[in-house]
Amino acid sequence: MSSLAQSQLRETFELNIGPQHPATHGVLRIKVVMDGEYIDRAEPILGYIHRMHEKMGENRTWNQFWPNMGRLDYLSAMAYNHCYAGLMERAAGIEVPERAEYIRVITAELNRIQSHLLGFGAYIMDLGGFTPLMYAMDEREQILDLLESVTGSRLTYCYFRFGGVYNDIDDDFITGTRAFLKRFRPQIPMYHKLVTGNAILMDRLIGVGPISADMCRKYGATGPVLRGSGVNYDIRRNEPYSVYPELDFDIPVYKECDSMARYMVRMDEMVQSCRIIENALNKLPEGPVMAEKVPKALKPPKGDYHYAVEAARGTFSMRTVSDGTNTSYRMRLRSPTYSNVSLFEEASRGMLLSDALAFLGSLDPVIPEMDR
Amino acid sequence: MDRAKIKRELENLAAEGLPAEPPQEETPVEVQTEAEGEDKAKPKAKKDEDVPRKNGLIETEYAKRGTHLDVQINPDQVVKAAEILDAEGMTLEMVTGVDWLKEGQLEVIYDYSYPGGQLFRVVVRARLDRNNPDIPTVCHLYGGANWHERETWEMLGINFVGHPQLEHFLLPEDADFYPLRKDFKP
Amino acid sequence: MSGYFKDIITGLKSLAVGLQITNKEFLTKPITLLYPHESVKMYPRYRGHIELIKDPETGMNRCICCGMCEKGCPSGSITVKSEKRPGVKGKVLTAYILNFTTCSLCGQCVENCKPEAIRFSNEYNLASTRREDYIFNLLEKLHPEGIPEPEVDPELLKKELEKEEAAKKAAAAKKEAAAKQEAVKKEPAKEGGESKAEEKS
Amino acid sequence: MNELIRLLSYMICLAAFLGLNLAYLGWVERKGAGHIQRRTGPKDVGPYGLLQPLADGLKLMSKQLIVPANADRPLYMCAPILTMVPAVLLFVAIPFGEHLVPREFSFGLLMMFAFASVGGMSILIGGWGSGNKYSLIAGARAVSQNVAYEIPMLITAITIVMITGSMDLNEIVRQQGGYIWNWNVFRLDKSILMPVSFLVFFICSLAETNRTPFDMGECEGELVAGYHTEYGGMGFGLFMMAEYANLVIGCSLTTVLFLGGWQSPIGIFPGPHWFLLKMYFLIWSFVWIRWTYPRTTFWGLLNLSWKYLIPFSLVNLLLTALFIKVF
Repeated sequence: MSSLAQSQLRETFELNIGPQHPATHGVLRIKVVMDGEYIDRAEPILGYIHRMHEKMGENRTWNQFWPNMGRLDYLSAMAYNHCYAGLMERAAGIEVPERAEYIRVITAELNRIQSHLLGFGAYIMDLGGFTPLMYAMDEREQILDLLESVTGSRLTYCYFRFGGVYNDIDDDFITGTRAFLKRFRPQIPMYHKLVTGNAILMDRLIGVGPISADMCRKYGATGPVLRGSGVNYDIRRNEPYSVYPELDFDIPVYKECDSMARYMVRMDEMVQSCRIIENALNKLPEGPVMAEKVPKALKPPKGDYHYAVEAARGTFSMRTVSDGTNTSYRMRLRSPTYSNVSLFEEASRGMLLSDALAFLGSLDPVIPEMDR
Repeated sequence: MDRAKIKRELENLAAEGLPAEPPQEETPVEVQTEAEGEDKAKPKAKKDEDVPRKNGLIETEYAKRGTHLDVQINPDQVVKAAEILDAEGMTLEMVTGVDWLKEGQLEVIYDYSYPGGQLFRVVVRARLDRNNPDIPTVCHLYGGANWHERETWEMLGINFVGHPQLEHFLLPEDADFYPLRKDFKP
Repeated sequence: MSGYFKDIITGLKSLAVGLQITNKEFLTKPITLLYPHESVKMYPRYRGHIELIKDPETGMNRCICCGMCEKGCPSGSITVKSEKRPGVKGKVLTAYILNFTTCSLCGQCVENCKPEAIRFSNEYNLASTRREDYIFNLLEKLHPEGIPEPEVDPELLKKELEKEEAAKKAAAAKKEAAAKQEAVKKEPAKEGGESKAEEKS
Repeated sequence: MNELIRLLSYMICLAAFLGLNLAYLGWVERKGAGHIQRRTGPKDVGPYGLLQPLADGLKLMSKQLIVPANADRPLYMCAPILTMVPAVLLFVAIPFGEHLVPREFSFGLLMMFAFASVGGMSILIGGWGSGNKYSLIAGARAVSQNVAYEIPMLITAITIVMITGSMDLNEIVRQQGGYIWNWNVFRLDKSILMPVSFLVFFICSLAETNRTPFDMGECEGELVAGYHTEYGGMGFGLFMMAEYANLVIGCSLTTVLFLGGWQSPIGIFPGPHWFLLKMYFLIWSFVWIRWTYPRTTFWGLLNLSWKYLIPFSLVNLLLTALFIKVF
């Protein structure tokens, strides 16, 4: 903390970062009490894009809730689709054909790369470097084109269905994905050369925003934030769902606990996602992509069900309470950013303003998912 | 993390909160499994299910429910439960509320998971009176509970006693309704 | 002190590497697709707003007006209006209104459609400043030159007419019978009533 | 009378030169940024987007000038003009060619530095006068940044003065005549640290002109748009033009002090074309740097100045003094 902050004669002022601010990526508002350039207290204020998805879940049939899943985290919508599909399949006891699961994994991982690419680009843009964003966007467009050719939409996918996926992938998609991987792999070392190795960036990220593993645990932070603090926790490994146990990949973990570690986890995850996709493409079995005998009006038995997946930003889990009808009695969405950003208040105390925004960017918040 | 220890301690905790009558641990388990195994087309044991669950611990099947342990305790014991789970290195994933309008109760659900390798999920639930929904906060143990509890208060009107900042969060500041309650009509 | 100079040298080196990369990119060709001048390649699975499918045989839509799309829509964007016409099998679609302002392109309607009467269109460059422009009547969109009248099957018409006739007759007969019965009923009722009154008095 | 006509024609020529530069540096920057980022940059307005600056100017001029409610009105209004004045004024002393100097001062270098510090002042006035907290922070940052970077810049300039024994810019250029090794950057016989001091001066001029990676005054990731957050229309336009004017000045000064001004590297055909070539190369490197690097933090910026640049320039000063005394 600054010597100013400790002295008696301190004068603080309030600064309102957001809801419209270049660094908050959407409509997050942070009320900051500043002491010169230092942050005395920061309080995130949410709800600017709150849409009450949970109530919507109570008013819509299970099938009708699908489009909502793409609109939580618009950057990694596939993982959210996956969670809902998994949840209802668990609740109703639907067996999913293997091919469908492989397709789910391939699309979800492509989506994860896309999300991390944008996260990376936007993060560097927060730090003042505009060019990496454009390079990342270039790669991202390739992924969006691939996904569009299968799902029909570019961002808010509504592709999975209870018991499978909406439609099968074709050879064009498979060759396109392989070509993309071939093109994308050499890009990551280029990013590392251009961005990660840059002395200015290292100066800005190393040692900024330390979050200990215990703090992550107390706040329920997950995803790259947790893995950047040295905890090897990934739902794909620790609570295996879908066909992830059959695939070959590593979980990148960094022990430095700072913004750089979180950034590096994301970068390494992209490489691992490439591995997963390649692996899954090689193993892709033939067969149907929809389970037979999926009732049109799903009525899962009474009780409550829980399902968790690893979205791009951490653990996304859903808890639904079913009362045996065709709508949910209570639908609870646990979004990773919500927990990740909740530690901002404590962690940002005494930080420089520019460091705090670098730290916030390293949490990679997606506001619509946070507000739900 | 010691699964057996958590189970034992939570079992004891749930038993502590029970009224004087002897705790019947076996019956709820049966009901649960019966309900699971049943064909969804014909819900036979409907009569039994409509009765709110008794306090106590149920071992649930992960493949069907997504959780391993399901504990229902008295509201004043949630802090104790959180202490037990915190000591074992569990993390609080989310806090949720459910409105049981028919029973005149509100339910608070705490989802715990273990971030250290093993797969272990615990659900702690407590039923409150709908007219007097007070429950102690676990904010001092889990910082992350702050926002979750605040949201639950905002959406369902569950009053977390001792919470540092029960203010409107996601809803507008002048919202005087609880939208996730079942009797809420917009 | 050696760390001090090492920092400077590695730092300057990393900066030089960055400049090299951007210079290389500067010299390569831009990848921009100049949108209004060039158009985007559309994928066959692209999900634009829904549209009715023209049956190549009849030149009509395939909608049977079951209303499944309307029911399945999470946002209530679809309104199907239909009526019964003489001599035409099933109901006739008179208007298929899609409120595209609320549509989330989830595809529930297309999935729910049993006769496969609707599909996603490839239209993506919709632009307007008025809300009303997004309330489409898909039937009009399908037949921009004017909605054709459904073909009348003479046999069916005959049959229907006969049926109607028969129904009319039956109705008339029923009416008569009913009238008769009522007349019959009324009297005993009257009597009953009277008798009741009598009893009461 | 002759002198008056000369001055008048210089004024007109300078105004034209300046106007063209201010307009087209923006275009260069956007086009450069575009191509660096795999894009095309401005393209539609005129051939290669060459009329884009005109369109931008028209747009800025047609906008309403809005004074925020809690702004200090006189300060708010005069700040953009105040940034522009020193930037334009400084062109008087720059020798474009041997005889192409608007006014030869014997203390041209001193005048340069004197007026350059007014620029930082006007940023503070603009930031303060806006009545916006972001602008205020930006203004405070800009001033301390300018102060911190003027020290190494001045010290480095003093070494040049020691070598050349003159403060007249044209005289400094004249002494660098002949071949490329006579340029001050490569004058290793005067001080072996000369290339380093060129680098120091270059970094300082980056910082003085508020360019990335040192754009603390307007870092949009933190302070929205810094000191010109509240400015719209031509107020913003003036700030932007002043930035480019400062860019031209900074690059001209570096060219004059280190790269031999209008002197030719191969000894033949010296003249303004060499000056412009060198200057535009430096400007391009500024643009190039801007679209390559992220921004430093404020602390990093001051650290760089106090821990690296100032010690280096001081050592360089001492060494130069020693060299001159010994040899």
